[in-house]
Parts: sequence; C-alpha cells; structure tokens
Amino acid sequence: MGLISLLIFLPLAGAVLIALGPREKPGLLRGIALTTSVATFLLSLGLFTRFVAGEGGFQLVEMRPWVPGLGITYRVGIDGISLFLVLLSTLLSVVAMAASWSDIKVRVKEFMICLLFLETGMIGVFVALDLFLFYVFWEVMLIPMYLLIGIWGNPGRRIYAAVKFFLFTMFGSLLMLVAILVMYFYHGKTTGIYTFDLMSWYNLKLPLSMQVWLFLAFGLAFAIKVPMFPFHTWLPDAHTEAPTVGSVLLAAVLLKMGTYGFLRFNLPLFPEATVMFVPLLAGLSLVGIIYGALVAMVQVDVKRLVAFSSVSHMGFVVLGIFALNVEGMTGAMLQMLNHGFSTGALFLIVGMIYERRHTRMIADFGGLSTVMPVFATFFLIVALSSIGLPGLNGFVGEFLVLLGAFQAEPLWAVVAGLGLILAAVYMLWMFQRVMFGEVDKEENRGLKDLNLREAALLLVMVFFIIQFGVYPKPYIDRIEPSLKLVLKRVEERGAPLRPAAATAAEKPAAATAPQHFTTQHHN
Amino acid sequence: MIDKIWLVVLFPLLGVVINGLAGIKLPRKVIGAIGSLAILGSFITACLIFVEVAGHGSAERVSEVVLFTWIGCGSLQVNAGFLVDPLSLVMMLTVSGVSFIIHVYSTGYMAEDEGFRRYFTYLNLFVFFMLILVSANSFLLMFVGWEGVGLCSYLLIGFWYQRQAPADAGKKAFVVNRVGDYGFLLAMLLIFVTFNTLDFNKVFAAAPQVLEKGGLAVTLMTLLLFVGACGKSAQIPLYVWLPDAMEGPTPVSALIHAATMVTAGVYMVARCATLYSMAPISMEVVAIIGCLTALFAASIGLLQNDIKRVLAYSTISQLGYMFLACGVGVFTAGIFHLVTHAFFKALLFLGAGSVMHGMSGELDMRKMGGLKTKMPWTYGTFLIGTLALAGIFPFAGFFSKDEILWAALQKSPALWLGGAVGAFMTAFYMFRAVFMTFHGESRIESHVHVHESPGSMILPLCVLAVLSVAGGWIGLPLIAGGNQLKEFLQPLFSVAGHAAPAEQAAHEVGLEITMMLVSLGIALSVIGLAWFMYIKKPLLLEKLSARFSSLYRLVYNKYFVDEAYDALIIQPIKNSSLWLWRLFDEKVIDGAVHGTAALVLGASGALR
Amino acid sequence: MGIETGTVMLSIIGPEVVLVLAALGIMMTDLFVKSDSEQPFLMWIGFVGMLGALAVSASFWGKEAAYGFYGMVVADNFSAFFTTLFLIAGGLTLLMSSGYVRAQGIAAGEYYTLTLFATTGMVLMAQSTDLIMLFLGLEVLSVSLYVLAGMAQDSTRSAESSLKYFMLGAFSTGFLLYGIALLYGACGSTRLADIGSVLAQKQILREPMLLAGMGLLLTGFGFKIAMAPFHRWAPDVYEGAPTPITGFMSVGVKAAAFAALLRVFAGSLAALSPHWKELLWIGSVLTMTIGNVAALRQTNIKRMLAYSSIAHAGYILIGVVAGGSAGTGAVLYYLLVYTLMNIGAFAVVITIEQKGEKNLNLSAYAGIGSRHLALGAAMAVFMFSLAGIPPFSGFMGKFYIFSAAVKEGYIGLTIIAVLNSLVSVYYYLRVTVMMFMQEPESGAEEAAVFFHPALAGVLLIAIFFTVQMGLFPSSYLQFAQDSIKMFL
Amino acid sequence: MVGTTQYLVLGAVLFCIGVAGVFIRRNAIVVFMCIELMLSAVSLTFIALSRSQGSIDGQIFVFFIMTVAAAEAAVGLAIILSLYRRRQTINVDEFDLLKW
Repeated sequence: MGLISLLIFLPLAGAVLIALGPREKPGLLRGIALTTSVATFLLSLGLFTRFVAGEGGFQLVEMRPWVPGLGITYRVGIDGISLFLVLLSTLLSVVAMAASWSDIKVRVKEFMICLLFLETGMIGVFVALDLFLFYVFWEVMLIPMYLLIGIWGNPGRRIYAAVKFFLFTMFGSLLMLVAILVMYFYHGKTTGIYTFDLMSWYNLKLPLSMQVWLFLAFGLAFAIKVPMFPFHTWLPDAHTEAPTVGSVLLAAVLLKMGTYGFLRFNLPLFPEATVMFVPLLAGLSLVGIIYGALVAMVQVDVKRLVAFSSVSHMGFVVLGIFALNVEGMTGAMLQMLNHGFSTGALFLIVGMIYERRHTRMIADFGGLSTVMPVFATFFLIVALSSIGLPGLNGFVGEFLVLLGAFQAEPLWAVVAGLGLILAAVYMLWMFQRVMFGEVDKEENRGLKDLNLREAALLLVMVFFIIQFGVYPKPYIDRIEPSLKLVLKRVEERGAPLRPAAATAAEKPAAATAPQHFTTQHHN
Repeated sequence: MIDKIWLVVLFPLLGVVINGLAGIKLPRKVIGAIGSLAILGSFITACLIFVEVAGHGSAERVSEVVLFTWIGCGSLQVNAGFLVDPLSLVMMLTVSGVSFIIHVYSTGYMAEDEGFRRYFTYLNLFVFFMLILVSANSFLLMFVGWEGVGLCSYLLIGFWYQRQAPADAGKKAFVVNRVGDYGFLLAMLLIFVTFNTLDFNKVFAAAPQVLEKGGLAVTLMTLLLFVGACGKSAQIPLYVWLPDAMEGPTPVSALIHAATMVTAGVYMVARCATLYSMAPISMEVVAIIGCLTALFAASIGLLQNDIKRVLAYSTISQLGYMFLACGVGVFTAGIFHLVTHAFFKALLFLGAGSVMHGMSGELDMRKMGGLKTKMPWTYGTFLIGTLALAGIFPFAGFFSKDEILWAALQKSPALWLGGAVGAFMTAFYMFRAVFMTFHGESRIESHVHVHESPGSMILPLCVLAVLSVAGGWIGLPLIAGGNQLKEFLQPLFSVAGHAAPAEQAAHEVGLEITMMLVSLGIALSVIGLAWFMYIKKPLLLEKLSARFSSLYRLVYNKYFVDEAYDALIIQPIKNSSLWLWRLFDEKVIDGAVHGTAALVLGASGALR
Repeated sequence: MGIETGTVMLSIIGPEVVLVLAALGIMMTDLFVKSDSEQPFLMWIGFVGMLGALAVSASFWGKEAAYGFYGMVVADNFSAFFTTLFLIAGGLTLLMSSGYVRAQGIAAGEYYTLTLFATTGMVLMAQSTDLIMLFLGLEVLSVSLYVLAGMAQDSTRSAESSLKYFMLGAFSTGFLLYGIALLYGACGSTRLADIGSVLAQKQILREPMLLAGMGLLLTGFGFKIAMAPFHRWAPDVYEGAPTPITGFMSVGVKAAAFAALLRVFAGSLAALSPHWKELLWIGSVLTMTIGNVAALRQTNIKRMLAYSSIAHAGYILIGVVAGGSAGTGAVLYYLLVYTLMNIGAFAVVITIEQKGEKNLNLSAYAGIGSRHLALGAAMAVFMFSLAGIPPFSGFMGKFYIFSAAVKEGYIGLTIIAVLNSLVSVYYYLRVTVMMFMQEPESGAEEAAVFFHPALAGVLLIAIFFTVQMGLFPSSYLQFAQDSIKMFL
Repeated sequence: MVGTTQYLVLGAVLFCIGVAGVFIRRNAIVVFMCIELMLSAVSLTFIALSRSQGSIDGQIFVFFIMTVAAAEAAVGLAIILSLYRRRQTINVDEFDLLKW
C-alpha cells in the first residue's frame, strides 16, 4: 500500500477502532481519534518531502484495478494542486479533533467516527485520479458532514441546514454524474477504451457542443460546492447551524473541493468551453465577491457573517481560476489555502466564544478585548488575515488573483478590488462590536481567556497565516508547474476562442510603446 | 554597512516580538526602554548608512539590497528587498529619529496607562511598517508597509477601545485608507501589466521608453497612485478620517498622524517622480488637490476649539502644501517640507499632549487660557513650533513653505494665491490656539490641577524645538551650496529629465527675497490680528460670528462633509445590503429553493 | 426452431420440487407442533428447503440451457440468477418472520408454507419459456400472496390489504391473459421461442392484434411491478400486509415480474422493441416520479417504503428501456442489490414494529439512533443505499443503470432519473433525521425494540452485502452479465 | 356467417364489460364476478383463435385458466368472507382503513 492509500485508509481504520471501543470512555475514544489524525497528518508530511518540486504532473501515483468490467480503477496521486489541499485536510482534521475536545460532550463515539470518515473523504477527493473514484469520495463525504450538522448542530434549525446542505450538494453532483457517464462513453466510443482514468480523459478532444453541456454539468456541481452566487444559500445555514468543528472543516476544506474541481476537471477537460464560459463564471464570481461582502456587512450573527464572507472570498478564488493565467490561478490556489486557515480560524474563534456564551449574536457581545486579551490578539490577527492585510496570508493570494484578473480583463480587478474595501468594513465593524467598547453585558464580565489548548490551536493557524504571508515561495514553487500544465491544456485548444484575453494583452500595447508587451503574455 | 540595511527594520520588529510576547512579565520601565532602544537602534543604523552613502559620489548613492524572493509566480517576481538611496535615507532618518523622540516622550506620557505594553508593541510595529514603507524596493513591498502602517494607525487610534469614539475613529481610518489603497492596488496592477515588474528601479528605468509622455497609461497610473496618497495623506476627498484619528493617544497623533505616516503619500508621489513628471495632467491634479486641501483644511482649523483638532486640520493643510510642491514639480521642496513639518508638527502635538497631561485630559481650548506661567517649558516649545508652522524667519517652516510658494508662483499665480491665503490662515489659527491656550485669563475649571510635565516629556519637546528652529537650515535656498538637502535629493528627481523650476529660481533671487518678505509680513500681521481678536477684543469674535452666522456654522461644522458622506454613501450601501439580504437572499434565492420544495411537496400531498 | 424440446426432465424443475417438498413438510410437521416455542422449527424446515433449492439451482449455473417438460421450462443462467435472487429474498423473509409470526400470532404453518409456495411460483416464472407456464407460475405466486397479505389475523387492515391485492391481482391477470391470447392469435404459439422467431420473420409489425396484445401484456406486467399508472394498489397492500411479507413482495414479486418481463419483451418481443420501449420510457418516468414524489409526505414507514419501491421499479425500467447487455445486466444487478437493501430496511422496520401495527409511524423512529446505535446505523446504511449514495450498493446499482441509459443515448431519461433520486434523498434522509437528530416527544412511549437473533442475522447479511456489493461490485456485475448471455 | 372475427369481437366486448364492471360496481362480489367475466372473455378468445389457427395450444390454455380461476375464486371468496365478518360490509368503497 502506497503512502497516499495509507493516508486514505488510516482514518478509516481509526474509525473502526473507535466503533469497537467502549462508549463509556469518551476520553479514550477522543484519544484514539486524535492519535489517528495526528498520525495521518505526520504521514501526510511525507507527501511534502517526497513530492518533487518543479514537476507539474502527477506523482506518487498508485493504481489498482477495481471494477475492471467498467474500466474503473483505484487510481490516486497528487500534483501541485492537490498536494497542499491534502495537507490542509490532514492538518485541519487534527485541529478539528482538538477543537472538539470540550465542545462535543454527547455521542462522542459517533462524532469521532464521523470526523474520521470525513477525513478519509476529504483526502480521497483530492487524490482521486479516476472519475468514478472521485465521485464516490465526493458523495461519501456528504454523509459524515450531514450527520455532523444534523446531530451536533445548534438546536433549532440544524436539521433544516443539514438537509439543505445535503440536497444542494447532491443536486449538483447528480448532474455531474450524468456528465461523467456521457464523457465515459464518448471516450469509449472514440478510442475504444472504456475507462474512468482522468489521464486518458485529458487527451480526449470533445466537440464543442458537448463540452458546453458537460462543462455546465460539472460546473454546477462545483459552483454549488464553492459556493458561487446564486447557489450559495445553503452555506450560511450550514455554517451557522453546524458545530464549530463542522464549520471549520466545511469552510477550510469542503468549499475548496468546488474550486479544486474547476481546476482539476473543468479546465483541462473542457478547454474550449472554459474559454467560452469565462465571462459567465467571472461575472458570477464578481457578483459573489460584492454580494457576499455586502450581505456579510449587515449580518447580526457572527457565524453568518463569516459564512457570507466566505462567499466573497471564494469568489476571488473562482475569479483567479478563470483569469486563465498563471498569476490568477496561482493566486486562486493560494487563496484556497489561505481561506482555509483564515476562515477556519475564524470559525474556531467564534466557536470558542460560543462555547463560553452560547450565543453567536454580535449584539450579545462587546468589550471582550478587556476580559480576553489573548483571545483578542488572535482574533485580530485572523480578522486582518481575512481582510487581506499585506504580510499576512490573504494578501498574497488576493493580490495574485487581482493581478491575474487585471491581465485578463482590467474591469474584473476594478470590481473585485471593491471587495477588499468592503471586507475591511464588515470584518472590522464586527470586530469592533464584539471586541471593543465597554463590557456592558454582565454575562461577558466573567468570561475566561483562552486556555492552553485553545491558544495552541490558534497558534497553529496563526503560524500559517503569517508564514504564507511572509514566505509563500515553497508553496508557489510546487503549485505553479501543475497549474502551468492545466493552463497549457486550456491554451492549446481554447486559445483561438479567447477574445477577452487577447484584447487584454493588446490594450496597453496599443496605448504605449509596444516592445514590452508582446513577451509578457502569460507563459 | 549598506547591506546591513535590514537591521533598520529588524530592531523595531525585535521590539514588537519581545514586548509583545515576553513583555507581559516585564516591568514598565523595561518595556519602555526596549521600545525606545529598538528605535534608537534603527536610527543609529540609518545614520551610519547615511554617512556611508553621503560619502559616495552622487551617481553611486543608489543601491538595492535583496533578502529573499517573496512572491515569485509567473512573470511576477517580487523580492523582499530594500532600496537605499538619498530619498529613502532621508525618510528613514526622519522616521526613526522622530519616532525615537516620541517613544521617549511616550514613556512619560503613557506611564499610568493600563495598556502600556500594548502601546509600545503597537508603536514599534508601526515604526517597523513605516520603515518598510520608506525603504521598500518595489511597489508591492511598499504596499506592505503602506497597509501595515494603516493597521497600526487603526490599532493606535482605537487604543482606548473601551470608548465608542476611538473605536469608531480607528475603523473609519482603516476603511477610508482602504479606499485609497484600492487606488494604489489598481495602480500597481496597471504598472505590472505595463512594465511586467513592480521594482522601483526597473519601472523607473523603463518608464521613458515604455510610456508615452502624457499618455493615458501613465496618467491613469499616477492618478490611481494619487488616490492612494489621498487616502494615506488625508487629502480631499479622503481626509475625513484624520480629524477623528485624534481620538488616539497624543504621541500617536504626533508620530503617525502628523510626522510620519500621513506623509507617506507625499513620499510615494516623490518616489514616483519619474512617472509623475511624464504625466502633466496628473501633476496638475496633484497640485490643485493639494492647494485646495491646504485652503479647505486651514479654513476649518480657524474655528475648531479642540486643540488637537486644530492641529489635525493644520496637518491636513500642511500635507496639502507638500502635494502642491510635488504637483508643481519641486519634489525636493515637498520632501523638505515633509521633514521640517515632521519636526514642528510633532513638537506641536507633543506640546498639546503636554498641555493635556497637565490639564488632566482637557482638550477644549475654551477651558484653558493663561497656561503660560504654569507650564513654561511647554509654552516655550509650543511657541517655537507655532512660529515654525506659521513660517516665520528663521524657523524651519519658513524655508520649506517659502520654497513651495515660490515654485507655485512659477507655475501659476492661482496656486500661489491659494497657498498664500492658506499660509495666512495657518498663522491665524495657530496663534489663535496659542493665545487661547497660554495667554489671556485662565478659564480652567476649578477641579483641574495644572502642572508642568515630567522631564521625559519635556526633554523631547526641547529636542524637537531645536530641530524646528535649525531643521530648515539644511535647505537654505539662498546661500550657495547651502541647500544640501536639495543637492542630496535632486539627482533622483532629475531622472525624469526635465529641469526643476527651483533651479530657474536661482536666477531671480531678488524676486524671491521680495516674496519672502511679503509672506513674512503677512504672517506677522496675521499674528497681530489674532492677538487683537483673542486677547484684546474677544467680543469682536462673537459679533463676527453672529454677522456671518450661516458661514460660521458651515465652517464650524466642517462643511458637513462627514454628514454628507454618511447620507450619500454609507447609508445607501447599508440599506441596499439589508435589502439584498432580507429580500434577495432570503426571499428570491431561498424563496426559489423553498418554492421548488413546496411545489414538490405539494404534488406529494396531491398524490398521497 | 432449434430448441431441444426433449422429455419431461424433472430435474429442470428441481428447485421447485425441493421447495414444494419443504412446504409439504411444513404442513405435515405443523400438525405436530404443540406450542408456540416449537414454531421456529417450521421456519427452519422452510429455510433448509430454500437452501436445498439454492443448491439445485446453483448446479444449473454455467451450463448449456437445459429444457424440460417439452420445452415449457428451462434451466439456464438467467433462471439460475433469478432463482438465487428469489431464494435469497425468500430465505431472508423466513428468517425475518420467525419472531414476527410468533409475536403477531400468525398461524405459522400456513404462513411458511405459503411463503414457500410463493417462492416456487417465482422460480417457475423465471424458468418458464412458455406463456402458459408463465401464467401458472404467476398464479402460484399470486394466490399464495393474496392469502399471505391477509395473514395478520387480528388486523382488519391486513384483510383489507388482502382483498385489494386479490382484486387487482385478478384484474391484472385478466389483462395479462388477454394479451397472451392476442399474441397467440398473432403468432400462433404461446412458446416464447416460437413467438420470437415468428416476429423476427414478419415484415410488418404493425398488426393491430399484435400491438394490442403487446400493450395488454405490458399492462398486466405493469400491474405486477407497480408501474405507474397501474401502481395504485401497491401502497395500500404494502401497508396492510404483514411486514415481512411486504418486504418479500416488494423485492420478490417485483423481481419475478421483471424476470418474466425480460424473457417476454427483451427476449421474444425484441422485434417490437421500438414500440414497447416508448411505452416503457413513459412508464419509467411516471413510475419513478410518482413514486418519489408521493413518498415525500408519507408518515407511515411501510407506506413510504411502498412508494419507494414503486420509484425503484421506475429506475429498473430504465435498464429495461436501455436494453442491450449493459441495460439488462444493470436490471439484474439492481434487482439483486435492491433485494438485499430493501429486505434490510424491512428487517429494521420489523425490529421496531410492535404487535398490532404500532410504531410504524415515522415519529416512532425518533431517537432510535442514540438509543440503539447499531440499529440506527443499519437503517442509515439502508436508507443511504436506497437513496443511491456511495459507497453503498444502491449507488452502484443506480450507476450501472444510468450508465446503461447514457450508453444507449437516453440522456434525457437519465437526467429525469437523477433528479428523481434527488427527490428521493429527501425522504430517505427524513428517516435518518428522525433516528439521529430528533428525540422522541416528551411523554411519548419509547419504542421498545423487538430483538430476535434471526432478525439480527438478516440485518447482518443485508448490511454486509449492501456494503460489499457497493465497494466490490465486480463479481456481481459479472454474475449479472453472465446471466443474460441468452439475450445477446 | 359467424366467423373468427365475430368471436373475437364478442370476446373483446365481454372483456370490456368486465373491466367496466370492475370500475363501476362497488359490491365486492359483483366486482369479482366481473373479473370472472373478463377471464371468460379471454377463454372465448383463446378458443376462437385456437380454432382458427388449428392449433391445440389455445384450448389447453383455457383449461388452465378455468383451473386457476377456480382456485382464485376459492381464495377470493374466502378473503371477502373474512372481511365481511369484520366489517359487516362488502362495499369496496368502505374499505377505507388504507387510503386506496
């Protein structure tokens, strides 16, 4: 069994162990779960060390026949795009385990099993190189997440949120399933080989009319997951009602699957259609950026606010992807990771005060800085990272996205940039209302500052928040070659259909002396 | 030594780390000492480098020190590196020098505050970012400092976050700055697609070949950069945050909102002199905005009763002068004024802080008066600062301001007139402040026990006072070879390849001297007027205000700009957001979802 | 005609013989059963009979098709597949019933005997190569089930269910017979092989008698598989019948009807496929849509599962429409998968059900997941599998069906089907919501769980295969593929 | 002249009458008799076709139909009887415990 397979199945083994363990000893079960996820994380570091930087293709590929009759194989591997997403998943799983330590008190056994299943699903989605396998992981993940929201969520609307989450996601993915099948048979009929192998599919040249439909079907599934405007309404509900850990993983990892899907499938498989749909996708993501930010501004519930801010931030990611140049796409990838840390940390933070006060309403807080100074510091750093302060992680990604967008179509960057202003407005306003002012509520007066465990959790997040901001090079170096490969596929076949990009490159050239511009078209 | 430039930014960072992490266990004195020494370290390093650079011939004074690749992606390669040249050195010296003084002052001023450690951590962090801003070798890195100082400004304005006003003011400052930063950001994007790099040296070197003089690209770039500068340096229409920023501790106002951060915009415009020189339209815009701001802010300053607000509007106004200088092409003069302004405005703020300290936090000048005797040191230094700001010979402000006005006259009489009227008002409101605070009868409320400030506060005042007097002499315009600052800086600005108007000025010494005397005369007469109105005949003022009551109200309420912004921008956005959420999100989108579900469920009911 | 009609060849109907012998054995033994506690013995006789029949049927696997009774019955892979399926369904039903029968006070001897007879009828249907045999098998199956549906003696509901089933069953038999008659008129034979070869030679296939016969036949089958618009009986009957029998009907009868449908339509009437595929296309869409949509609002779990069963018939019809090796194979695989997961679901229902139709309401499931995790988890697995969520076998089944449809170009049909499965997710989730996310209303009587070792065995088997067939479907797919070689 | 067609038509008419009866009549016994009528119609059709085609299969089929119908009648009447015992009615519309 290769390293990647080990990563996939280790959490599963842990889950089985917990299932057999005694219900009366939640401490033991927590211990097993934490040990498993820590072990998985440590193993996943092996991916990083064994990954050859500078190579764009898939590495550490494992292949095993699964359903040979249908050309289904168990095929996993990583490239620069998935490497860090896997690491993000394993790291955040550890964080999630630790974060749930005192939060979850009932049905610990089931909870830990769900978390470990979720971890398997998350890793699986990012490493699967067989469309069938991918689809299986993609759907499998719904179950534990659904249970997490539905069982351990906030009383009240948790069931509504859980079912909404499930149905929304399922809606998109079912159409994707049809698209996968259509593609599978097209591949079979044209090449004679019936296979779900992604690598083989990459070589397939689909007629444009077909690409359009397939792109839409795949795209819908991913757009719902991202979530892009106007398919986002499940997110605020899911985030708000989910337990802290659920929100953290949902924001940090699950949302990334949508954007990952775009990069992994939509772009390379349907290059011509991609180019065709750039205006639509970029347009929606721009609307999402502004819309999410505006709506976030007027929220009265911290978690909902963060959820809408996710809509805005993920808009940046999609925009970067559909800028269709190295800068934008790299920015999008970084932004995916950044959003994982920033928003993940934000949900941890909200969870910590929720655990103390059992409310998420902004109006119920105020002046927490006075009673919880350490917490205030972490919250501030995380909020600033979410705003995209230079020197912290958010900025690098957002700047690259804007740069990419500007090169593709200056207007995009102009509109998207407004999102940065609004981000400062909603985040700081919320921060002010929660943390500043006098402690005017009696309940807030006695709040305890962070304990060691909580501080350690946030420290991990803040470490990466700063590290990504100051020295993102190791990440970019590994991500970029893979993105270039994707881009090459799009460029080679989609290039003739690219009016937008062409004008973007020519416009400044026409305005001024030409010698500089001819060379700088994204390479 | 030049390659040790990173030490300049490292020291404050160390201060942040030590005070921020370990400081919780340290006594206040140690914290204060660490904070101050960190800045002193930067200052000394900067001095050493300055000496070394100054020793080089003017051609070899520019060098770049690269630490590591920060972002390298596609065609974007941005290094974390420093640009060491006369301009950045002057800025580094000013920033670290004034910062050090203010740090020392703060150890006294903030001695009793609960957040002492937090204060010094923030202050060191600010200096760190400010030094990055002025020493960065690329637009992007400069932007790091740019937003970083904005952050620190946010934190320090809202330092006393328990109260609503500082917290609001901090947020306002950050958000308004963000609007400016948006311009900066777009400018960077445009620069990148044009030059394929964001390095200052590469951009400026390529500019003459790549850009067409007066072309759309360069005009757009420079205008967008100027939007950023407007935000940071509080120019119309983005000046609104600065008066509110006075909610922060006074040393912060002195350091950030007078001496250093707010001048970042000027520095940036000067840094991009090459680009601006190629965009005459932008230059005009800069000059006009600068001139208008100078006038506008000064007029508001005339009627403010809060001593710090007077100084705040004065700062806005003086920043306007600096932009005016840049706009008319005398970047050196802009920087010169920046430096002198840093001295005397810091002095004034610290003086105001000293008054506050002695008055138990009172800021309303109507409740002061006659402090001259009770706080002699403060009075003396404050007066020196005032004279310098009013532009009285031989104080620092005289030289720098005069150079600007002279250059403006060369460009257009209207600009000169605006500047001169502004100078007139400046002298008036400053002496109004002096008279209301230190002269006349005491209007102090009985419970306030007035006392002179401790030595740690007075000493910095004295040092700054000396600088306010002598600071101008480095730029003496008339003595041959006397304008050392210009000599030091000019090579940078002549890259753009056009003769600075200041050079022509040398040929008209006579006229210049005349103009100097005129402005001096005006200033002196205005001082007299202020004395007449506030000391001799205080009743006259009431009559005047009753006479021009609507005008008085308009100016007294700062032209209702804040109210207008609130009604025209903030409320509409807020309301439309609410509308989007409550109606669009919940009714339309979710309504469609729920509608579909209801439809299916309804069908289910029908089918049973 | 090329078919070796041969002689009687009793061995061909070996499985039926074994089953009938076992049934007779139960009847005899029943005479000597004195107390309730000896009842399980009867069940075990039946179960052993099932195993024996399975062994006999397994011996047919992989061999040349062997005909018996002068070509009236056949033992081939296809029949072996279905026989296996019926025997699994029957065997599991017996196991499920053991405790239930006692608790509900049902006459055990008759119950088991009739179950075995019903199974015999199914096997006969799968083996028949003549419409007469088909009719006989169907009637053996139906008459047994008419009675079984009314077996819950103390329940008026059950009797009502029985009557309804009987009425509609007999009614639909009329259609089926009339269809057979017309087909006979058009082709001159009731032998499937002969009909096939006659049709293959015919130039004009638009004869009214032929088409009317086909239509009537389809209507008859439609009733049996509860294809919309002939589905109205199913929910009522399923709700009223004893729960194990409901489970048995939902899988066994359906599978038997599909076996016959495939033999007749995909086999003999292949030449007419453009006509019947069109009808089945519409039927499939109606069936799954009506089934799923109507299930949404059900509060009685058996009724909900009845509609769910209708919906699944709709999915299976897609496979029939798609046809070919992929489509037909998918039908078989799906039936196998569906049998195990649906029986599993009914096993859970039985576990929770109490004497006298109590606890059949969904609200009785509240909190089951926290009190009986294993049971809740089992039900969740069956629900997710029925909803078609990986990695469970239900997903694999749907995947196979949809892929066959896409392969044959029925993309519109596939999209309708996936949207349907989205709708279905809602009501399957509702069960898990009830079990895991809600607590019983305060004051409500806590549902006591009816535990029985045999039932636990059924659950384990069902769970195991539901997971295993989802994760490692290869051998089962191969099994299904090998079973349909005769159609290709 | 009475030919095959006439028999077939008669069969069809009878079948239709049976179907209509099932839908219209509410008495369980009558409904059941209508079903029997349908079966008889089918039998008639079979015999007619058997005769016209000269094959014996159809006639054999009719025997089976008769046998099965008898079995069905036995079971069916028993069910109706048992229900009547419980409900004192055999009106199908009143069997409404299930939703029908």
